[in-house]
Amino acid sequence: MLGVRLYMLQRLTALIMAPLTLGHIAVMIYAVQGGLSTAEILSRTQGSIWWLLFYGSFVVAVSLHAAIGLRVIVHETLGLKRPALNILTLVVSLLLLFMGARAVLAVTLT
Amino acid sequence: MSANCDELEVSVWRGDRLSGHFEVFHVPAQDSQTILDVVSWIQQNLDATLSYRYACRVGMCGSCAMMVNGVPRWTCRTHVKKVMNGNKLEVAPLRNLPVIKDLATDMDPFFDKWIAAEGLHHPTKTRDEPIETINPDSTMRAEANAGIECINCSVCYSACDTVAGNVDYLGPAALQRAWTLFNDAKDSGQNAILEAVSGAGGCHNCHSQGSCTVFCPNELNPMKAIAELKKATTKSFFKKRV
Amino acid sequence: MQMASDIERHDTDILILGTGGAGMFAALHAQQTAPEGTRITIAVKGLIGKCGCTRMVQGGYNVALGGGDTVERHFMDTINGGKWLPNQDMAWKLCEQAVVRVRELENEVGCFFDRNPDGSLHQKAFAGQTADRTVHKGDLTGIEIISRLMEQVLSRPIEKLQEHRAIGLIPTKDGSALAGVLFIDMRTGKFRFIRAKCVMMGTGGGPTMYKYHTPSGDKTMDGLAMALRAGLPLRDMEMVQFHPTGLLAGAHTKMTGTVLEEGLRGAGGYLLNSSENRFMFDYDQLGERATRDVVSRGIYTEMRKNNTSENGGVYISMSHLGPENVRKKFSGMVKRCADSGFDLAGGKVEVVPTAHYFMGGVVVDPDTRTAMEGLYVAGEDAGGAHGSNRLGGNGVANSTVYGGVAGDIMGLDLRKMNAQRDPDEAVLSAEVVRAQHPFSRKPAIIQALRHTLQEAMWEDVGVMRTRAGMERGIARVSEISDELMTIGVDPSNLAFNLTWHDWLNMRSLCDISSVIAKAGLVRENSRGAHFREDFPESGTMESSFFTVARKTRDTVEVSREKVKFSIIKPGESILPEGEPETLVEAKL
Amino acid sequence: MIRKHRAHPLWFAYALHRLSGLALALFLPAHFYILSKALTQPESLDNFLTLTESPMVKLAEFGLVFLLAVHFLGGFRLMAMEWLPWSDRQKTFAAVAVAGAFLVSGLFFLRVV
Ligand SMILES: Cc1cc2nc3c(=O)[nH]c(=O)nc-3n(C[C@H](O)[C@H](O)[C@H](O)COP(=O)(O)OP(=O)(O)OC[C@H]3O[C@@H](n4cnc5c(N)ncnc54)[C@H](O)[C@@H]3O)c2cc1C
Ligand code: HEM
Ligand code: SF4
Ligand code: F3S
Ligand code: FES
Repeated sequence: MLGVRLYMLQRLTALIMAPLTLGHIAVMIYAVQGGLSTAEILSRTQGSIWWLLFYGSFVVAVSLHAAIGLRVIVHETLGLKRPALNILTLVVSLLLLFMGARAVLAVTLT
Repeated sequence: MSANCDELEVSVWRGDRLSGHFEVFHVPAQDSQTILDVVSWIQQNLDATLSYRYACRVGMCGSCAMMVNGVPRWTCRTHVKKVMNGNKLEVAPLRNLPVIKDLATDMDPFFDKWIAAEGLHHPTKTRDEPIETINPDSTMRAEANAGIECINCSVCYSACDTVAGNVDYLGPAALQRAWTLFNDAKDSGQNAILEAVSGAGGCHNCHSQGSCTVFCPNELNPMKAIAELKKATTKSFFKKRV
Repeated sequence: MQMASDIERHDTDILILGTGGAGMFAALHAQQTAPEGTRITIAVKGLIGKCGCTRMVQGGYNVALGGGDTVERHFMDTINGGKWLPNQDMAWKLCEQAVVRVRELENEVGCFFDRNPDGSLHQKAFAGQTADRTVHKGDLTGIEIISRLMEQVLSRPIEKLQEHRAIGLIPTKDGSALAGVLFIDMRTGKFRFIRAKCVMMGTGGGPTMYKYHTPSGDKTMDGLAMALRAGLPLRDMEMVQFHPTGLLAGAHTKMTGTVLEEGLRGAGGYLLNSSENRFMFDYDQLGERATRDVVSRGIYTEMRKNNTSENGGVYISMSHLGPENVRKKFSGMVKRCADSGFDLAGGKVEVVPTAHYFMGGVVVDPDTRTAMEGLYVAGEDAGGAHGSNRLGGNGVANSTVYGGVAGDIMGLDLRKMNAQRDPDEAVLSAEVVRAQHPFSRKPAIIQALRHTLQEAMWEDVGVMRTRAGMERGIARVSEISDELMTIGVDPSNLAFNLTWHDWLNMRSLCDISSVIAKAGLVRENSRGAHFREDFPESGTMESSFFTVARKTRDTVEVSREKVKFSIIKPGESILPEGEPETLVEAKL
Repeated sequence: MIRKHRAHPLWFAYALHRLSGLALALFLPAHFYILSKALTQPESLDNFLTLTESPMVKLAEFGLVFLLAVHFLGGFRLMAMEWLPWSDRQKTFAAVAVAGAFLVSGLFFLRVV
């Protein structure tokens, strides 16, 4: 249930996420060492267009990547087929996109 | 005949498309004995209705494959001693194919997918023209040769969990054949092949589980062939878009 | 029990039996030559392309492709190899058309045969050939040929009836033509009758009535037994080719009898008897490198002297050539032996002569037509092309060439045939009754009887023959045949019932076994594969005759017919004057 | 179920990649949910973050980092197999990816504790 397009999308989003995840982990390590608080996190991120772009692109990528991944898993283990499978993929990716967007906005907007 | 009088305890799957169960038989152990010998012995001496399939008995035709102790194998060339578990054996029909009866499966889906993957020659010449001169050492030819000795036994097909979960997935053998043809200088089907392996059941569904390569009795490497197809389709994906 | 009236019936235009080289090529060619809309059906005892012996071809495919070799030379080798018994027109067409067929295999079907470094086809010489002629794909040539043909057939709109066993050729009421073929759909156990305007039979003979044999398990002489019952003349039925080195691993394993490749002897392998002596030089100055029939007889003689290995054969030993070397050069064989528990590279492996190929078959003309309108026969089922011996590499050439010829001819003949013919319902019912015979008897173990038959044929109608032996053989076969009729099969579940098919296999084997022995009695000389201890001479080539067996009512009559030297007479050659006898060193 | 035909390294690598992907995909919404609280109820995020001091949570964090790392490295292994010239050492690469994931997550764990 994975044509070349979805395959490419999954791989490309993975490639996009790769540096972003590394960056995120770096920040986390740094943050954890400093002892973490809401205020500290927010003070760093809020109002920064760069962080918005950083986490925003991660959210876009991961919502596609994970939705495709789940699509495959659901198809192979639960036997769900098209068109239900397409709807599922869409719903999952929109849901992740929505939740992710909310989170990103929460931490980057003032 | 030098028989040692030990006995094998053989569980054999009995049933049809819909249902079945294991049945236990006791078979005299012999010095040189293959799984196929054991199965035939049961049919010829204990239960006349046991169904299974074989033809060449030397690993060339690929019609005798079964699940032996949970693993797909060619039975005519699997020595009992190699797989025996104590004195126990379990023999079942190949996984991932519909069962016709007992140990015989319907291999049509496997071959339908072989053709669906464009696993057939696309001629560039006729019988009235001379045979093409082809350098046997060229990289393309080496690539084509790597998978050419496939006996379409379906062992890889039944080892693969992606096949189990995804009814449309063309499977390792068909995709390997497509890759072989893709590298055949005489074949004009490159585009058709790329198209065929890029669809909903194509090479992109493979998760590189590698069971195909582990179990292929001819030591072929379908996993690699599939990875190469992914590479080729990726290339053509970007070429088309720029 | 099913009655003749509940036979499933359907019609087609062209019906093909078997998916070896003959069957597949017939299907492809028929599709190319028949008018648009022609229905083509291919029916086979196993799965398409996965049964029969074409897939098992190791050494390769004979074809004269230049480089000094010519069709004429190939033809002369074929006639000499067949000891002047071949039908010369058939042999000629075989050699001539092989050239086209091999181009077709490469260019249209997509086979890839081994190449020389310069990119041209690699050719080697099998025994009995005077040129490097054999095209091959490693030592697994058959897999390449049949897999590629299978793909072509599977991808075409051809009706496919797999696991359909032909059990009777059903003529029209007046007996002048073939109406159709009766099958058992093996998966369900039901009878199916298919009417067709043209039928090609390519069920591939198969001398599996011998204790040791090489062909695939599905081949049991069904085609020739059907042809015999239908009253068709069969020729050269005494000619059974033995391969000298079949694996010997005991009667309980199907590995026994399978071929250990010819090249082992060619490369310098030793044949040893129980006292580790290289005995072949006692029989021929070429030792292990003598031709198949000579080596087979050498081994057989040694076996009769009881100089035998553990399981009653002799040993082949390669280790003196260096185990590593052997492992590299014969990797396929070494691996196969290892899978069976034997060490070919470093140890000794037991071997025995094994029945390999059947030269005899239905009398056909060079267009594959038979005495019965609507029936065509090609491949190992057809007699005539090889005479008394088949050259290594001529088998697959024969089946692919003549399968294609049959397809072409049927495509043309079809245009002259208006409709399917009606069968003689009495014959149809009789065939159903025949197949159901065991259902009314008490079940017993059939395999034991098969072993008895194989033992009888091996001992009395085998590698070396005498009148007394063959007469004894005929009596033994007849007893076995009678006993078979008392053995039953439980009819409660006929779906994929192999035991029923074992019974039917035995029926065909018994019928043809006795014809082999009877034809053997009629040939009171020794030619090629047929060796008479009581008539060791070959007779003059000018006086060559071939045997023709025919069933009339309940007896089989065998007669002699003079060979027509339609192209070349004994002592002559069609090679131009001054051509060298041989272009290659004599080797295997 | 680990059936016999699955008992080999590359199949385990596949299973690990799938399970880690699945776990990450399930974890992600929760992660997003908590972060989004920053907008509406900053205190609850703080409460949550104090929780991260507890050892159980540390362990869970280690797990999370491991999952991410093993999926990450496994993902690169797959893309390398698919797009770079073929190598016969796929088993080694899979082992290296898993070992690397342990290393990274272990380091993370140790630094944090
Ligand atoms: C081990 C081995 C090695 C060989 N090596 C060589 C070689 O190197 N070179 C060479 O030239 N020749 C070789 N031969 C010989 C060669 O294989 C045969 O001559 C040739 O393949 C015969 O082709 P065919 O189409 O007539 O029959 P086959 O290929 O045997 O096909 C017969 C078909 O008919 C089917 N059939 C049988 N009975 C029935 C029935 N009742 N109803 C329906 N279908 C039926 C079978 O299932 C099969 O599909 C070898 C043979 C063997 C056994
Ligand atoms: C953190 C967020 C991520 C989530 C939630 C996630 C989730 C998933 C899921 C659910 C799958 C499907 C697994 C399967 O098919 O078996 C998957 C597959 C995949 N992931 Fe991720 N992933 C994430 C990050 C990454 C990263 C950073 C990479 C790359 C470096 C990556 C590379 C891949 C690849 C290559 C596949 C395809 C595997 C296959 O086809 O077998 N993923 N991912
Ligand atoms: S690739 Fe190997 S296992 Fe798969 S069908 Fe071919 S020979 Fe059998
Ligand atoms: S086992 Fe299946 S998932 Fe791919 S690598 Fe082989 S086809
Ligand atoms: S019987 Fe042909 S491969 Fe086993």
